[in-house]
Amino acid sequence: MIRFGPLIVLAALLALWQAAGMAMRVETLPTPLAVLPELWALFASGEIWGDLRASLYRLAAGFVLALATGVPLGILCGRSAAVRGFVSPLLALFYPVPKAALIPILMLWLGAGDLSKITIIYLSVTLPIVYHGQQGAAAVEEKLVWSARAMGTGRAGVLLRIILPASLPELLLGVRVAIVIGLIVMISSEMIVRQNGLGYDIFNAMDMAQYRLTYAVIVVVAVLGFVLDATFERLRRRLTFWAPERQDQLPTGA
Amino acid sequence: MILRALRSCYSVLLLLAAWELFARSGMVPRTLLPPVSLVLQRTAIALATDTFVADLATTLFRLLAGLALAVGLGIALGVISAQTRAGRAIFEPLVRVLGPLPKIALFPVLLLTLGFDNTPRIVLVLIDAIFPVMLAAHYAARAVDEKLIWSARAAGTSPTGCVLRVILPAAMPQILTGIRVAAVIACVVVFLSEMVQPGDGLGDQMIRAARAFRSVDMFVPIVVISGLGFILDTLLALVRRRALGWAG
Amino acid sequence: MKLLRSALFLATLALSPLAPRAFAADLPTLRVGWTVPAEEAKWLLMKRPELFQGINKTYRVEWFQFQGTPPIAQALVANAIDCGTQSPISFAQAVGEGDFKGYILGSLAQEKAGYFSVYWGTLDGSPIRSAQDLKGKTVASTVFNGGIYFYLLEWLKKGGVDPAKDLKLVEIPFPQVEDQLRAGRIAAGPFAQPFASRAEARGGIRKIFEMSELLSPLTDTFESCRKDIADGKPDLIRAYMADFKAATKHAIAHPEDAKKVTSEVTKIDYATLDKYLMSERDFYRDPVGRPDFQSIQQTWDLFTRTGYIKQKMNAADYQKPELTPAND
Amino acid sequence: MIRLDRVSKTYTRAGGGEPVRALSEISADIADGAFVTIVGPSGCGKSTLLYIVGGFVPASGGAVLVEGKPIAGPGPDRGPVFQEFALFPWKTVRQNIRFGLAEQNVPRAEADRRVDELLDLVHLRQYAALYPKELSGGMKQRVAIARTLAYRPRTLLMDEPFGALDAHTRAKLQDELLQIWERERKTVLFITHGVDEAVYLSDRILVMSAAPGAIKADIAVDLPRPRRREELLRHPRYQELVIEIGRMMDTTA
Repeated sequence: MIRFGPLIVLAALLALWQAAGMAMRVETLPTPLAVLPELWALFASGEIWGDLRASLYRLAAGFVLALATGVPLGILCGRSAAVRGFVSPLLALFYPVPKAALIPILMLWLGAGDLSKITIIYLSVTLPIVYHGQQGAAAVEEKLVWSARAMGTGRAGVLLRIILPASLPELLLGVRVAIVIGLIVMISSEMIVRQNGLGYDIFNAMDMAQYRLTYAVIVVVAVLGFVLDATFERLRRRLTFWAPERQDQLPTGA
Repeated sequence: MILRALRSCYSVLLLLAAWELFARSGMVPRTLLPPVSLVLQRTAIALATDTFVADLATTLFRLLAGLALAVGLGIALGVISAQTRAGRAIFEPLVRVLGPLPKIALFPVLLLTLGFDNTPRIVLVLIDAIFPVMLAAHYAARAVDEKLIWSARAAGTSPTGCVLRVILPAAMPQILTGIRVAAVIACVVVFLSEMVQPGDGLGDQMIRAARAFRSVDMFVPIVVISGLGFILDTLLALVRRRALGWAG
Repeated sequence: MKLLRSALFLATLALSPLAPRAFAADLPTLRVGWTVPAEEAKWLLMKRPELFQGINKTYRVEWFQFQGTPPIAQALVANAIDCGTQSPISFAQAVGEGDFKGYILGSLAQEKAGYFSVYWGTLDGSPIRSAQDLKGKTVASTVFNGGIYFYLLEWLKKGGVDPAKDLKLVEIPFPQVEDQLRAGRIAAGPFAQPFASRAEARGGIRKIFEMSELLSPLTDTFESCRKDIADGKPDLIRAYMADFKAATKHAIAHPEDAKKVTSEVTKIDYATLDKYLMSERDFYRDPVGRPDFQSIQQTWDLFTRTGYIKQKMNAADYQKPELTPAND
Repeated sequence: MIRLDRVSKTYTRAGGGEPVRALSEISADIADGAFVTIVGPSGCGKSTLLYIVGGFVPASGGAVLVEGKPIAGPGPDRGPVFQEFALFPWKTVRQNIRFGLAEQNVPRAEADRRVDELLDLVHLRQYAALYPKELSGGMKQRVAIARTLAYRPRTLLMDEPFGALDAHTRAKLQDELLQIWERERKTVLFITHGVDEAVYLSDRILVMSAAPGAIKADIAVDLPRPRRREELLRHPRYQELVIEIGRMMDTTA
């Protein structure tokens, strides 16, 4: 039942959409059955792959950068009052800034290509990673650190072998939030500065009044979001199976 | 007191100073990066200008309407779904399917079906901001100590009364945390919606400034919407502390 | 921890093939912005490069799509692209406000007597006939600050309507104007080809005014390049503009190719395009893609007079004859 | 020998204001191989004192000397065992016990032999592959003790190690600890608020008073060893000591 839960919900949502489409009978709300051939054509013609690849490349590049810098920064924040004193106010300042809105400005600096989009994804996803990294590192049981120190572990060793694994459950929750945020920013940035990618596809199809295509790409994005989240969730569980289960954290973000 | 506050956010001051100096150094053209002092000055002027305030009011209306709906519906759906086995069974997969969907991708659908005015933007804010509220309400309601409910039931409280007078207050700390997250999301989303489909509002101001190469004016709406997010977040934090001193 | 490390390793490994393949280093690359409608010449270069002499042989093009000319102007000013579609007014604003330095090198869409002109339409049954009738209504324009936006403002002002106070303007792209009009969400909206033809075929839409009433002949869009690129790499721009001219001529000589490529780019079916594209029901196109500097000057003069352009513009300042397509 | 030389601790409050004195000039000598217990009411600073000896928390005044040398932070000569077990949750029982050996660069084969030895000592051989969250409290504490014994510290610093366990498990672990101690003859500095536990285990009991913590009495436990629970519980001297120290605690609280 739990296993098939998402499938049942999915079927229910599709049925709802079908019913709404049949009731409204307008071109701007095609039914899923009408969208299906369009979806099929997208994959059959191979048209979607280039855009899917372009989008995923930006998301992944932004993410790798964010992990490489955000994880160490977050952990240092959690362990050092001086670093926290420097970084925390900046985090608080940037937290409410609509990052995707910076795209037109970033485009002026970095051009209209991948660089500005990767940068904006990087900026957006780093925030939750740093924040949760800090939370995780700050909450590490002090006695774990003491035990390791008593066994001769040095300061760097403590960060790497004690703090990092001990903050992993919290850190990975941050990454899960970051995935959702990354998707949002990916779509928004591709839509504001259009070259290729799924965001471009959606809004371009809409601007061209290709409504079925619009819905077909939205379906692709929805599936992508679900697959990324579900895949990461499996990885997260495998990496933190040793930690007590937390129920309250499901992804949301802006 | 003020000195301590200033010292506690010295990195922000450092950043602003660096921005100012860099922008004035002549190493970057003014059109790419105007000095921060100019941006703040222009923000102050804008906030005293009728047309800008009208746009601000438009954005604020959409933001608050969407947020209010998200809070109301989110709490109701979250708490009610936590009460029955069927509700819990539906809730989780629903959130797992819809949670990771970047809602902004649905904006075209909203525009197509709801038009170009307030409604699609309010609905976008609603569907984006409802998740943190709903999740917080649902899991907090599930986590309420059963013995609290037993005690209330034993004292003669009806099941509905239990939800209203026991579960809801007990879940309130987490719900308020969820609302804080939702408020910032709402700010971001309403601005994005106005950027993507301009017409009026702060996002529209920004896009128009960008198209007319008024680079200072590009920063002004971003400063204002970020400020709005910051104020909302701070206010909600204050409410949480005031109303829920007991929760720690 | 081992698992985490290997996961990170796999992630980076998986990334490498995702990276878009860089253009071959041996060919110089030009970054070109485009938009819709009426850019068959550029779409032919994009989709049928094999037909032309220079493209993919002596140089390559990296294409960027934009929503209207103002974002292209921004990108040009920001040095994010080298060449792109411009309208007279976006160009003038980029010069005036963005300190843009560029040339006008090729023509895309023009309007003149006997050809199509962008018009604002309303539903047949509506009582709207004049600017006054639009008071209190919601009216659509395409991209604010774009090529046609100021014509609407100008027309409204002439009719005694203050566009800032008397009505509500919303930005809607050309393709959706028809749907929004029929759904009753806007009282009037702009029609350009091919969407005008599609709407006319379905019927029920009536013209309120067209842009040529304000000015004729009139230049909608032209191809513009950054001055530093044109001066610094004249061979690259010369090759591109030679192909541009060839493509313009090809589109006119082989309208079926133009229609096919337009259908590919805009996803509009061929049958619809076949009804008007490259005919007198479409925009006017110069036979060799040469800009009409006189009409551009007229547009600038009009909007300088009305204040939408702050400075005086002189078309002679933006010409580069040796890079501009010459009449055969 | 470990010498506490006028060790004191004051805390400054986060919001400013008067600093709080937690420990005032505590001096004591702890002989090698002795089992010394510190008892005192909760909040008297006995755990803080232990953390200072461990080198985890700096003293505000005075010094802790090991073999005449002042300590500089934690070291493998003083192995802690905490009430909270402090096991690494992402490591198995075996990996936890092995951690200190790896940190000390003990060769692989020797480390494996040592881990097996300790698994036998704390009767956890068949649980070696489990993770901490799969263990009961008593088992966790056995792992923690084994992890500390693994790298052969000369002194065990035990901070209410059995405080989180139920009465039955606590008694069992007390007996096991005594057996281990009698075999290995480590110096043990043991913190508890259980008077009977203190009397049952130690050679010497330091009684602390609260606020600020100071040593109020130093009592030698003149009970025979090896100790057997049933015999000892009936021993009149045992009962005397429990009552006497319990009364002291009441008047200091």
